[in-house]
Amino acid sequence: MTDQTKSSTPAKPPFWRDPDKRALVFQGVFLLLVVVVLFTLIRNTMLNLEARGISSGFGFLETSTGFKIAETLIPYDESSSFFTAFLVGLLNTIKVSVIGVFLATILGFIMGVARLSKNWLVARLSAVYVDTLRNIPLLLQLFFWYFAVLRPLKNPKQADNFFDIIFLSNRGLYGPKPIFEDGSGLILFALIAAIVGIIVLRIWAKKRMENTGERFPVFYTSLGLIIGLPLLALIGTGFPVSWDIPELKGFNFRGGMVMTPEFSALVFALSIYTSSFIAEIVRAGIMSVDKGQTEAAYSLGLKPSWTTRLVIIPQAMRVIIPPLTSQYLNLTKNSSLAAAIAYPDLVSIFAGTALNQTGQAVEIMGMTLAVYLFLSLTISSLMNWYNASKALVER
Amino acid sequence: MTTQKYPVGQHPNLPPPNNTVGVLFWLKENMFNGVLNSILTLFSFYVIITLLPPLLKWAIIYADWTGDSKDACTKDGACWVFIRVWFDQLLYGRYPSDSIWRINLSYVIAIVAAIPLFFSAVPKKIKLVLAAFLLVVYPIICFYLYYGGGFGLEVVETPRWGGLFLTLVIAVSGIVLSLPLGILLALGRRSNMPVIKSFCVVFIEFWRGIPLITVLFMASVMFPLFVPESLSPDKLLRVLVGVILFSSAYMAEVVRGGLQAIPKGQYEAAAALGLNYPKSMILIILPQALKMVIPGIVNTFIGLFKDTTLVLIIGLFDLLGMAQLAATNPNWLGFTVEGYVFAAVGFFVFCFSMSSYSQHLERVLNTGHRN
Amino acid sequence: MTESNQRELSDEIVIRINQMHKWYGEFHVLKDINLEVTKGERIVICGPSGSGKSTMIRCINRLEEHQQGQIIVNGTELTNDVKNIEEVRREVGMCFQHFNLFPHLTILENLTLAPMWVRKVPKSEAEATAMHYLERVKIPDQANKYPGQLSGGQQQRVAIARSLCMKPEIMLFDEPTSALDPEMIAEVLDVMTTLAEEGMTMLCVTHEMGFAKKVADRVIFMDAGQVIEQNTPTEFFENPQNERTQLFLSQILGH
Amino acid sequence: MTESNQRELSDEIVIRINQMHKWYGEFHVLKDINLEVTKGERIVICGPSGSGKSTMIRCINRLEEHQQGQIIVNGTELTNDVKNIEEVRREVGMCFQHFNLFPHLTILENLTLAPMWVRKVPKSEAEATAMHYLERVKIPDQANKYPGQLSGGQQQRVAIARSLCMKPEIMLFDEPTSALDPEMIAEVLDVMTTLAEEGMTMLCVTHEMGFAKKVADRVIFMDAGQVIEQNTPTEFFENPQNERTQLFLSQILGH
Amino acid sequence: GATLDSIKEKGFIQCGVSQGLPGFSNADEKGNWTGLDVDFCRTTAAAIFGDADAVKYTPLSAKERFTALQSGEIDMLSRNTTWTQSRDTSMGINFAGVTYYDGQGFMVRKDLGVTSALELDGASLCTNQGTTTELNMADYFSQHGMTFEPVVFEKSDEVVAAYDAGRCDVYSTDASGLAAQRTKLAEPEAHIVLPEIISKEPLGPAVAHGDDQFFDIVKWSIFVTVEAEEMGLNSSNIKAAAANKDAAPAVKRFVGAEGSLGENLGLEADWAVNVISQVGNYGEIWERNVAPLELPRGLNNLWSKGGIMYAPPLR
Ligand SMILES: Nc1ncnc2c1ncn2[C@@H]1O[C@H](COP(=O)(O)OP(=O)(O)OP(=O)(O)O)[C@@H](O)[C@H]1O
Ligand SMILES: Nc1ncnc2c1ncn2[C@@H]1O[C@H](COP(=O)(O)OP(=O)(O)OP(=O)(O)O)[C@@H](O)[C@H]1O
Ligand SMILES: [Mg+2]
Ligand SMILES: [Mg+2]
Repeated sequence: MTDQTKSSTPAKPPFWRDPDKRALVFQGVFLLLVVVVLFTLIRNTMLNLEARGISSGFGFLETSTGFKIAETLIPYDESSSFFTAFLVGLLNTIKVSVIGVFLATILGFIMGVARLSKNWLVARLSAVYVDTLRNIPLLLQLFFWYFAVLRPLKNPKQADNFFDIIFLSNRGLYGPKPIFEDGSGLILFALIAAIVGIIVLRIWAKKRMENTGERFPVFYTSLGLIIGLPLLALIGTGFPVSWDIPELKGFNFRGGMVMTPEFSALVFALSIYTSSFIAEIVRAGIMSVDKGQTEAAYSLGLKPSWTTRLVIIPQAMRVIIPPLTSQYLNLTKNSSLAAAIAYPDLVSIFAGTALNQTGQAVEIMGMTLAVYLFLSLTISSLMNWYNASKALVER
Repeated sequence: MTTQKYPVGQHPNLPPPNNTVGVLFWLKENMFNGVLNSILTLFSFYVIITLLPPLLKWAIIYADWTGDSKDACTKDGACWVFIRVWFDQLLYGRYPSDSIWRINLSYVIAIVAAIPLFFSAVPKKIKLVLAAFLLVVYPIICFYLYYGGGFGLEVVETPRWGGLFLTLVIAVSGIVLSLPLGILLALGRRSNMPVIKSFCVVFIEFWRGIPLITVLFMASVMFPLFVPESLSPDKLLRVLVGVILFSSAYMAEVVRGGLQAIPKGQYEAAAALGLNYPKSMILIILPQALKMVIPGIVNTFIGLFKDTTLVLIIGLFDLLGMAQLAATNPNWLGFTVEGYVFAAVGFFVFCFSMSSYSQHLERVLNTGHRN
Repeated sequence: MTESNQRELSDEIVIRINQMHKWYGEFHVLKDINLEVTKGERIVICGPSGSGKSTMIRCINRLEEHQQGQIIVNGTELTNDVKNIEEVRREVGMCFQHFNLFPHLTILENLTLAPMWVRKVPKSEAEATAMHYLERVKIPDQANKYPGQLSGGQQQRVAIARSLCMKPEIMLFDEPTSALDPEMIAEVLDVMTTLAEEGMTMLCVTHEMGFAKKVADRVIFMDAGQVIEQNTPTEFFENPQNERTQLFLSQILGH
Repeated sequence: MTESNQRELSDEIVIRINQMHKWYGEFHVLKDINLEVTKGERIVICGPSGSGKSTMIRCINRLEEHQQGQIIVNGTELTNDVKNIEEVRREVGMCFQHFNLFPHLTILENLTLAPMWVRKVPKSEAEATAMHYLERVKIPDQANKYPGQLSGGQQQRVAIARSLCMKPEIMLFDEPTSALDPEMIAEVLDVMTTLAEEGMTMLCVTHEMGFAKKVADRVIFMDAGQVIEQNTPTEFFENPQNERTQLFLSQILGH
Repeated sequence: GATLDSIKEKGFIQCGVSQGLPGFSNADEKGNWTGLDVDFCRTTAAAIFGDADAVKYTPLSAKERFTALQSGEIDMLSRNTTWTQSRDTSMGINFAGVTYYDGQGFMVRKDLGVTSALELDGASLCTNQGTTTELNMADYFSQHGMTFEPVVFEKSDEVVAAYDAGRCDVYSTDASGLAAQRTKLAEPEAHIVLPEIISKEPLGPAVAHGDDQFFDIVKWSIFVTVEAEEMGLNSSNIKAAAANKDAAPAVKRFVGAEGSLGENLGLEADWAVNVISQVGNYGEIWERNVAPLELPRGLNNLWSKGGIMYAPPLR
């Protein structure tokens, strides 16, 4: 038998019939094509820029902008650099996204659960909510919230006044802003202590339950701690906090904290629109958990509330997380519609005003896209990581 | 309680006891069982009662319906005269009114050709022919009808396209053309050739990671920077290309889901029968995968349909853009809300019917595995 | 037929069902059910598909609600009262056709969850009990795996152990073997037989007639929502009274 | 044991496997396989789960790639050469455990697809052939149904007919009956027996020992990636040489 | 140059205009564009093709306009754009002249009782994104030690809507723009324009770097309209003047009967006749477009009449 064997490795066919080699050649050609196309695009852009004498490079980032921005999270004025303006826009984008995601999640979960409610009326209402909001374009909703809600609001002189500290007008919602004076460090300390305390409490309560089976009202105790401790510190140090209360001076309120109509409309529209999608995701997630799971839990004697918490939610979350991630991504990207209603987000400030003042479209759009890609990849990798850690183990 | 005894096994079916059926019982079971539920029910009633009557008053009872100028709007409610006067523009943009029949004709053709696709009694062959017509021949007819030129049709430049018509043009061509691209990308992403695979991954993740308005901005004003000067296609065309690339990335992910759901055995059976890669894809895998993801495709389409409103930011006037334009006409100031409501209803009708259809399909596809 | 399962029964009644009726909407699914189960009794329920077997035993731990008549379990009457329901469910264990293990928890966690939350047993004790029952069902080595990693037979045995961990007075089984491959059926029936021999009160819906003959004190035959016949296995199989029973037996044994 | 299947075999060798090895990653799944199959020979392959039976027959039509040694089918060596692979696949039909019919095509379309696209047979002719084979497997009346509408046994018979429509020289079967209910197993084995009696070269992985005894010319026993024993069925069942074979036979026949 | 060649090849000029500013560039229901800025697209088309209608319009937001011009998406930008040094140089564009001398102003509601911009400390200002307005406001307010809240929209229609809805106290843009946008307010009479003009805003068409010949053509098709007004030539008498063999030498040069003005630009000899006969002289353009807004001619009058509109000699 051995003498029949010419070689122990199979003979080699000509390369065009060998799938491995064919694949190599194909990929080589494809790669070449991609490189050529990319190269041509870049070369063209360079040539075009040069031919038209448009300045290029990132030098502009250091020059001062000369324009003002209404809402900033970091110090910024006309003499700040374009890079600072970029950061201002980026932070504003992150701000609306984070708040929007937070609200959309809460609202979405409520609506999703409501749609499964045994209460017929509640289920119907939430179905109407979901079906209406997800079938109307976001931009339209944005305009609606901005213009329809702005109009009926009064001007600052006739602002709706709540206890002389909160004012609602067409300039936004003004409220008092805490100013921490000397000794307020203790309050921060108390807050940290409360958080540490809660963590310790949770661990202790879990241990105790494991050891004795007794349960401890962790949630309410935590709530008490996080409010009570700083409050105690506040009283103990004799209220070293003063409030900057908004006051009507001239045209507008001065001082205090403000939620502008632009910000509110954007957050409103984004979170309501997204919540209608999240509601559907949550509903599908809960429905994906087999009825048998509930029955098994009931027949073991678990109460409905425990069943939901220990059996249904953990299983539903696995189904919910992946589509929820894409909704978070969508919300973040959709926050770029801010430009339409004057909220100074990244696209509005940087890819808008700054682009126009400098004329350096390529650099600015490049940076903007890079930021969005970075945000998207961050969110999705966080969620993927979470998801992988919770994946069901199967055979 | 009846204590009447029946012989063993002869117990008749009795109606359920009174306290477990009827309207009152239903109300109690579904709306007022327990304190919490009763509160929720009352709260819901409150919501309905505060929202509905004012809405009805505004939209119907105190609304103006007849007339042809702003002066006809005398009542407190909505002025639907505004919509009536601008109706053609909202639907067709600035398309010349004596040519609107061209657009309507294309709608009629589409509807006539598409209806048989929804009846299972129609033979598969005819369906295939119709689908091929709709996907290949029909777009050409449409382009000719819309743009004109030659054979006696007057040219209508794309800047005059607008309203719902433009919305449909962008959304439909976006979805139809992004499907093949999406399929290629999905296949590429599942390929075991590293170069192809990474290209597809990067391509898909790139387009999914950036906001559509930046894409539209680049397509509408930056595009000529990237290409040689000689290349300068129409703005609408460039926007379409942007939209197609954008939605193809989403489409790719939808199709990939379908491909993943095809059991390995199907690939193996195809291979064992001697079908090569392209043949087994076209004949075996894709038909199954695509059928499975029709709901996903419809959902992508709905998303795209709504996203077309963003073109108003770059100066194309879709349905919403037209509504805004009409509301800023000096002769018709003050009817912004009517314009928005009309646009909202328009979008809602389209999107809601499509999403109901896709949910219906989902149910059919889920349960219909055995035929 | 072996007579091994003819034995003295206590006369303490743990389940009493009294003229019980149930409707699904307009559909009269259970009709005038009367049943008394004494402590330690082993009852097998059989009957054609759709006859209401599952519905009946699900009424016993109030997974379904009955509309007329009484069900009294261990002295507690099942009404709308949540407290009663909880009490009964603590005392009654149930195994389902599709096991219904919690897929996101390990086997051990599946077994300790209810004792810790419902009976407030400390974790270490709950785990000891869990391991004990896992040994009883012969799979202690799988304790840290997830349900998805076990075979069907193993999963069903875990499900039985999970119920047992609650130390129930009564066990209900709803076709525990009908979703299993033949080799696995044997494993599960083995466990159930051991349980029966130890004196657990059991109500078991099953078509495994071998099991019925071997362990049941009483076989109940249901059809169209009614109890048609009940008897000792010997009598039931050898000498069925009702013609519907005869028909059913001829079908099921001839198969 | 019947001797009905002892008959003259041609000495034309259609499959030659020569010192063949295969790895999955680091895992050595097939070790030094040597096998010669003559035209018309019927071979049954058995062995414990995971022993590499499926992998071996899947290597024969290159659904899996081997890394060392030679496989020559009908004079064509299986290498990376696409042309050779296509040639071999045209000559070798295969039936899978889960049938793998194409659910979006009717039975008739399932049967005509490959002849039309691979062998470029005109449609009318392909349909005639298809109907012929559907009659052979006794379900011509199902031609216009979809696979989802047939029972498992019917589906498997369609799968066999689908392979036959390509007029293969050799048929491979990978546990064709193990996903079927007992009643359906008989239908499928019937068809396979007829096929065997008509002189088709067959390699069949199966645990149906009755079938093996009735039709096989040779039984091959595999364990841990190796061919442990091969012999005529009579010898194999009555007088197994290797102790692993004995153990396996005792398990499978005792079951 | 390249731009001119591609224009000639296409047969029309792609002209970037605003998305709707009455008097400057505004489209009617049918999509026909009118306005001062539009007319200067038309003068260029008349000069090159002898046909003022050989223009296609691209409506652009302020934010898009320079990118569109840089990229070649449009051939010329005639969109109430302020000529500034940095735009002229680093953005790679050339301003071809000034068609309207403007300055930034403020509009407020009458009932606010404000009479001067110096009383605007702390006010909210609505304006358009991507304009010199944003920069001027910042300068002006900090110069006078005042603060303000900018509310900056992408499209001017949205600015008007937000101002009308009461989001801002002040609407700031070029004075001409204020007059134009005021017509879009629900009650135009309820608003006043404050007297302060805080900046110089010379508005005019721009072209991209790289084609001097086209640049010259755009530039001189503006100048001929001013020169024509000064010479008393207008759309109704220009044809007669061209036919008149005994006209003054300057007129003869103007209509191309003498000299080589057209040839210098690479155009037909009668290019200026086409411009004036089809579009009109500057005065006519003004009367047609700007006068209805009730804006005074002011600086935009001829130098000989107290303004600063002044065309270099055509010789
Ligand atoms: N939730 C429900 N709503 C309405 N009808 C139901 C419901 N559950 C069961 N039924 C009906 O009640 C009848 C009895 O069902 P049940 O499941 O108790 O039968 P079974 O004897 O257990 O049958 P099987 O042997 O098939 O499990 C059947 O006709 C069934 O269709
Ligand atoms: N794609 C694969 N990658 C890695 N290992 C594999 C793969 N396919 C099979 N194996 C392993 O190779 C071994 C042989 O598998 P094979 O399917 O050939 O066994 P078998 O004899 O057919 O078993 P069975 O009777 O269960 O079908 C098994 O241990 C299996 O786990
Ligand atoms: Mg049942
Ligand atoms: Mg196998």
